[in-house]
Amino acid sequence: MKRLIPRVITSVVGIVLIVSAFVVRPGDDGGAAWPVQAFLYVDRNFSVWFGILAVFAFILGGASLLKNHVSKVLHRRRDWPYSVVTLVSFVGVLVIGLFKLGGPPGLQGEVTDPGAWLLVVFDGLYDPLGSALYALLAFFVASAAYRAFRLRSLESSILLVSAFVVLLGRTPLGTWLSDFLPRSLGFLRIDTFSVWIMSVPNVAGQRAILIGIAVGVVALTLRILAGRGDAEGGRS
Amino acid sequence: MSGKLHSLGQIDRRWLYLTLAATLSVTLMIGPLFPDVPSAFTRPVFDSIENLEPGTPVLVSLDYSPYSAPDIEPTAEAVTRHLLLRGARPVFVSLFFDGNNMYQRLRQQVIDRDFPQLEEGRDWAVLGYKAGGRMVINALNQDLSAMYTADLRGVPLDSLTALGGMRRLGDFPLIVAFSSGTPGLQEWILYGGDPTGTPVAGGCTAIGMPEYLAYFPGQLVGLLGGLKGASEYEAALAAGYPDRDFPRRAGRAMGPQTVAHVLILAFLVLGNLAYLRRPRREGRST
Amino acid sequence: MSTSLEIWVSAALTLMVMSFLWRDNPFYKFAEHLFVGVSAGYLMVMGFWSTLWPNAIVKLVPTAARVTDPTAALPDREPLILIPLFLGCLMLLRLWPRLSWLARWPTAFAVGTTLGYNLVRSVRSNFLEQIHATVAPGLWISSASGGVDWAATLNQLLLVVGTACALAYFTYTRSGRGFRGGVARSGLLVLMIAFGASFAYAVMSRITLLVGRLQFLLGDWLGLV
Amino acid sequence: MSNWFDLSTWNLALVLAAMGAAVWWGVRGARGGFRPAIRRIAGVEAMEEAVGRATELGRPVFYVAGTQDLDDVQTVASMGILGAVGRMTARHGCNLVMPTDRSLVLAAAREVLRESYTAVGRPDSYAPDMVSYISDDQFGFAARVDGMIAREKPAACFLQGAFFAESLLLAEAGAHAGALQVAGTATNHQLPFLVAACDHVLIGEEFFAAEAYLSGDPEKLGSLRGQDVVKNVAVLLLLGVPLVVTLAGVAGWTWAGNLRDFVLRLLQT
Repeated sequence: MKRLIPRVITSVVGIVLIVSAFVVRPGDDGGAAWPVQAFLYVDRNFSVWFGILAVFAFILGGASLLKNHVSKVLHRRRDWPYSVVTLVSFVGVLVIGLFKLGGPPGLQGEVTDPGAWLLVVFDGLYDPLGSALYALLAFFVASAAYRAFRLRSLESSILLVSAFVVLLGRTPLGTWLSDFLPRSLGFLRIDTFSVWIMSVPNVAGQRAILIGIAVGVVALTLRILAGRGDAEGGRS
Repeated sequence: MSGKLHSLGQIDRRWLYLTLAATLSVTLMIGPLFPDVPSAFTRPVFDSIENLEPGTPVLVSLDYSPYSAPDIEPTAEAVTRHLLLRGARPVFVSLFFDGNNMYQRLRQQVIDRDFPQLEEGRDWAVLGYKAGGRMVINALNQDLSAMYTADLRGVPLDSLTALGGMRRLGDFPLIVAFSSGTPGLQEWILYGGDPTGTPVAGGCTAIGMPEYLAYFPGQLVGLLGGLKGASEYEAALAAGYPDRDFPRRAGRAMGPQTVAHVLILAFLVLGNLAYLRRPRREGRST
Repeated sequence: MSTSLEIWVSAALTLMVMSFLWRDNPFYKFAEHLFVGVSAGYLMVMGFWSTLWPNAIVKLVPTAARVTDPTAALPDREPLILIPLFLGCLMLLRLWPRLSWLARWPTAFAVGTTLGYNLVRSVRSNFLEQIHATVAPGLWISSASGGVDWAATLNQLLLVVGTACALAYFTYTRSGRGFRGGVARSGLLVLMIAFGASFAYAVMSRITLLVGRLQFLLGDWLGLV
Repeated sequence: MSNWFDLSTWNLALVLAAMGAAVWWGVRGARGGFRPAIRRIAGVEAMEEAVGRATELGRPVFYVAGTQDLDDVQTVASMGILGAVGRMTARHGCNLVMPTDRSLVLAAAREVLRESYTAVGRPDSYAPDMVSYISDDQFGFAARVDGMIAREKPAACFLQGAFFAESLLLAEAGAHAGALQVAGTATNHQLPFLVAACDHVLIGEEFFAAEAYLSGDPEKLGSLRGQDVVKNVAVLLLLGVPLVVTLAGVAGWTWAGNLRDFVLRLLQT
């Protein structure tokens, strides 16, 4: 039973939604047969329900965070003082946001209205921390470009040459370097060449990847709807 | 020579970090502005907005967080300016939980600054963020009111003149999505544009550009990729509306951007020279 | 130089994160743990007020609408909204190992909806439309003057053959030698050119984000730009 | 019918049914005992070679199963590949080091390796501390693994699973230590960096195919065979339809025009 019920839920929900994609969509006057109405109702409301479940997933994420870090602090595991930082900031932001501190009186208005404390949290903590973490990546790319990206095989060489041309084509240096070319050889200009890479071989490669993934999606979906794969992604 | 080059390959990465930071800082302080012209991917977005009738509601989705903002916010600002200049009525939604905050910033930078005479609810509307990603789009396909009962201020949808009688996604003549990842432009194409036939135009961070180009021009009207796309759009806007003096946020950032590209290219070349000239006997086994 | 406390705090946090470039250190760890807490809290708050409150709680208890807006008109009650709320509560049971098997129900629902919606849409947009966009122009592109546009025709031919070869690379159940092997191998090279383009654009993205941060440090904070 | 279904979507329904039938045919064949031949996948062959080389040099093999939790399909697939790598290191008697960033992955990986070592008759060589938990933090994990790689100078690094920005840090460390690196991921945006920094990469779908191949699960292999049929048809369409379109347009043959209209309608949704 523990395994059967979730599998039935997945299959029924999935199959109903697949069918509903093919059902007629009548205009505003309604007037469709009741089974059609039922499919449309499901199609519309499962989307809404999914959004509600998504919020519960956020809550679950917050609760597991709480559980993990509280246990780290209680058992004095390695780096436990940092867990205190996480806990305090998590609970603090939660209180500020759920009680809509600052801004319009009481619980009225929007939580991001001017004056709300959550805006200060957003601009003063969340934005700089997240932005700085992402900005680190530029440094990592620079160092990997120097120390790890090598012409080690035909494939990696082609990749690096293509990257080189596209990057160069986006700088005035690329234009300047190919200025000596006569008009008739204009297609060899680095900036033109880089646009060509983007719109021909790049599109060919990306389309092949999309088509391949779409086929994979069909196989995976059928396996799971047929109850063969585990809905949780784990092994049975 | 090969020995020297090889020892260059052993350089501590912190020197590379320092070189990058120093080069960018110096260029930022000099602050050059590069001229730009719209590419074949940018032009169709500009034209499709230029051709909108005044008063047309356009669905605008802000699907980015503050961390990717430098790469996508300038695009959102330039396109929103253009929409408002044309008298179109943007209806803002978001699939990112940071979306409402990103809207507040956009409002400060664009509406409050350049269009103080416009009025919320009449000239633009803000429906805001909803959780659920692609499912939000699917619900909007059938009925806006399935997801949204009111705008961010609590005004019911029926009272928003900016919506102009739009009931569902398919009623809009254009969807514009600014996207920094998932959920984003791809979801708007798969769940919004393709099933309803509504044209989708988009802006994305540079990292998404190569992949999204697969959808151009059939499923995607046009695509503004990263800072460069924004800079091109700013240039097109400046050329089309020479009497308005809009900030060139992306254009100003293109200088340091360009210098950094050249630096990375130099790193690639030097690193590989060191690799190719490494003493043979060491091989890979060191 | 800025006189705003908020900007000073932001700048200090930025520098703490950047200190990771020197090495992993307590300042960086502090900043990272702070970020984990703040972003988790922020996510929950936004989810609660944007979606859970108006789309679930108000639909179940219409008078709740008056809490955020005393003048709001009361919507109709929708009792079926109890289903996702119930499933949501089951999801939270994951926190108690003995009851966590019940949390499989909401997961099963979420997987079913994701797969069900996604199957049709991805076959339409990523399979059919992609093939259609590639083949529909044919191999003979006319120029505006009515003759053959040789450059466009060549590009179209390369696009068609390139897509086919790259897709052939993603087939596995054959020997992979001979002609088919050669096709797959040339497909790999097309993919490598595409990855090169992705690489270049990823570099651009990342540099832009760093420029954004430096603009903040040098401009908003130090006032040098 | 037309009151119930949107008949203009017939082509979508038809294609979907045909794709489903192909996959079902492949899986059914596999259940009937048919084992499809799989083409050689360079990345998979390189793994055995890399483990052999590590044994010769007396240096360890590093395995990172991505940085996502066990609810990610890629992490699950990575456990399958880990099983195969574990059998290789057990046979060669070489040292395996596996840092993880999730406690669930830690537990699963230990279980997988214990099975692998037992399967090749070397249960005594298995030690739970081959697998260690480092940290849940993205960059914190990468920094500490970088340190381990710099110290222990592995001869081979396998980066198999879902990676995000930390892939660069890990791949750079391995390349700098001179390790032979085999990466595998379906996280498309990290692929370019991994290809540039590693010796072999299992690209997207290929990563799952490698897992199916290494695990030997007949249903997965059968499904792979069914998918290949669909992809082959797609390749034929990609090459054939432009010819028909061109013939219809240039030569003006009626049959070609009709065929073109039919096929394009089939593809147009």
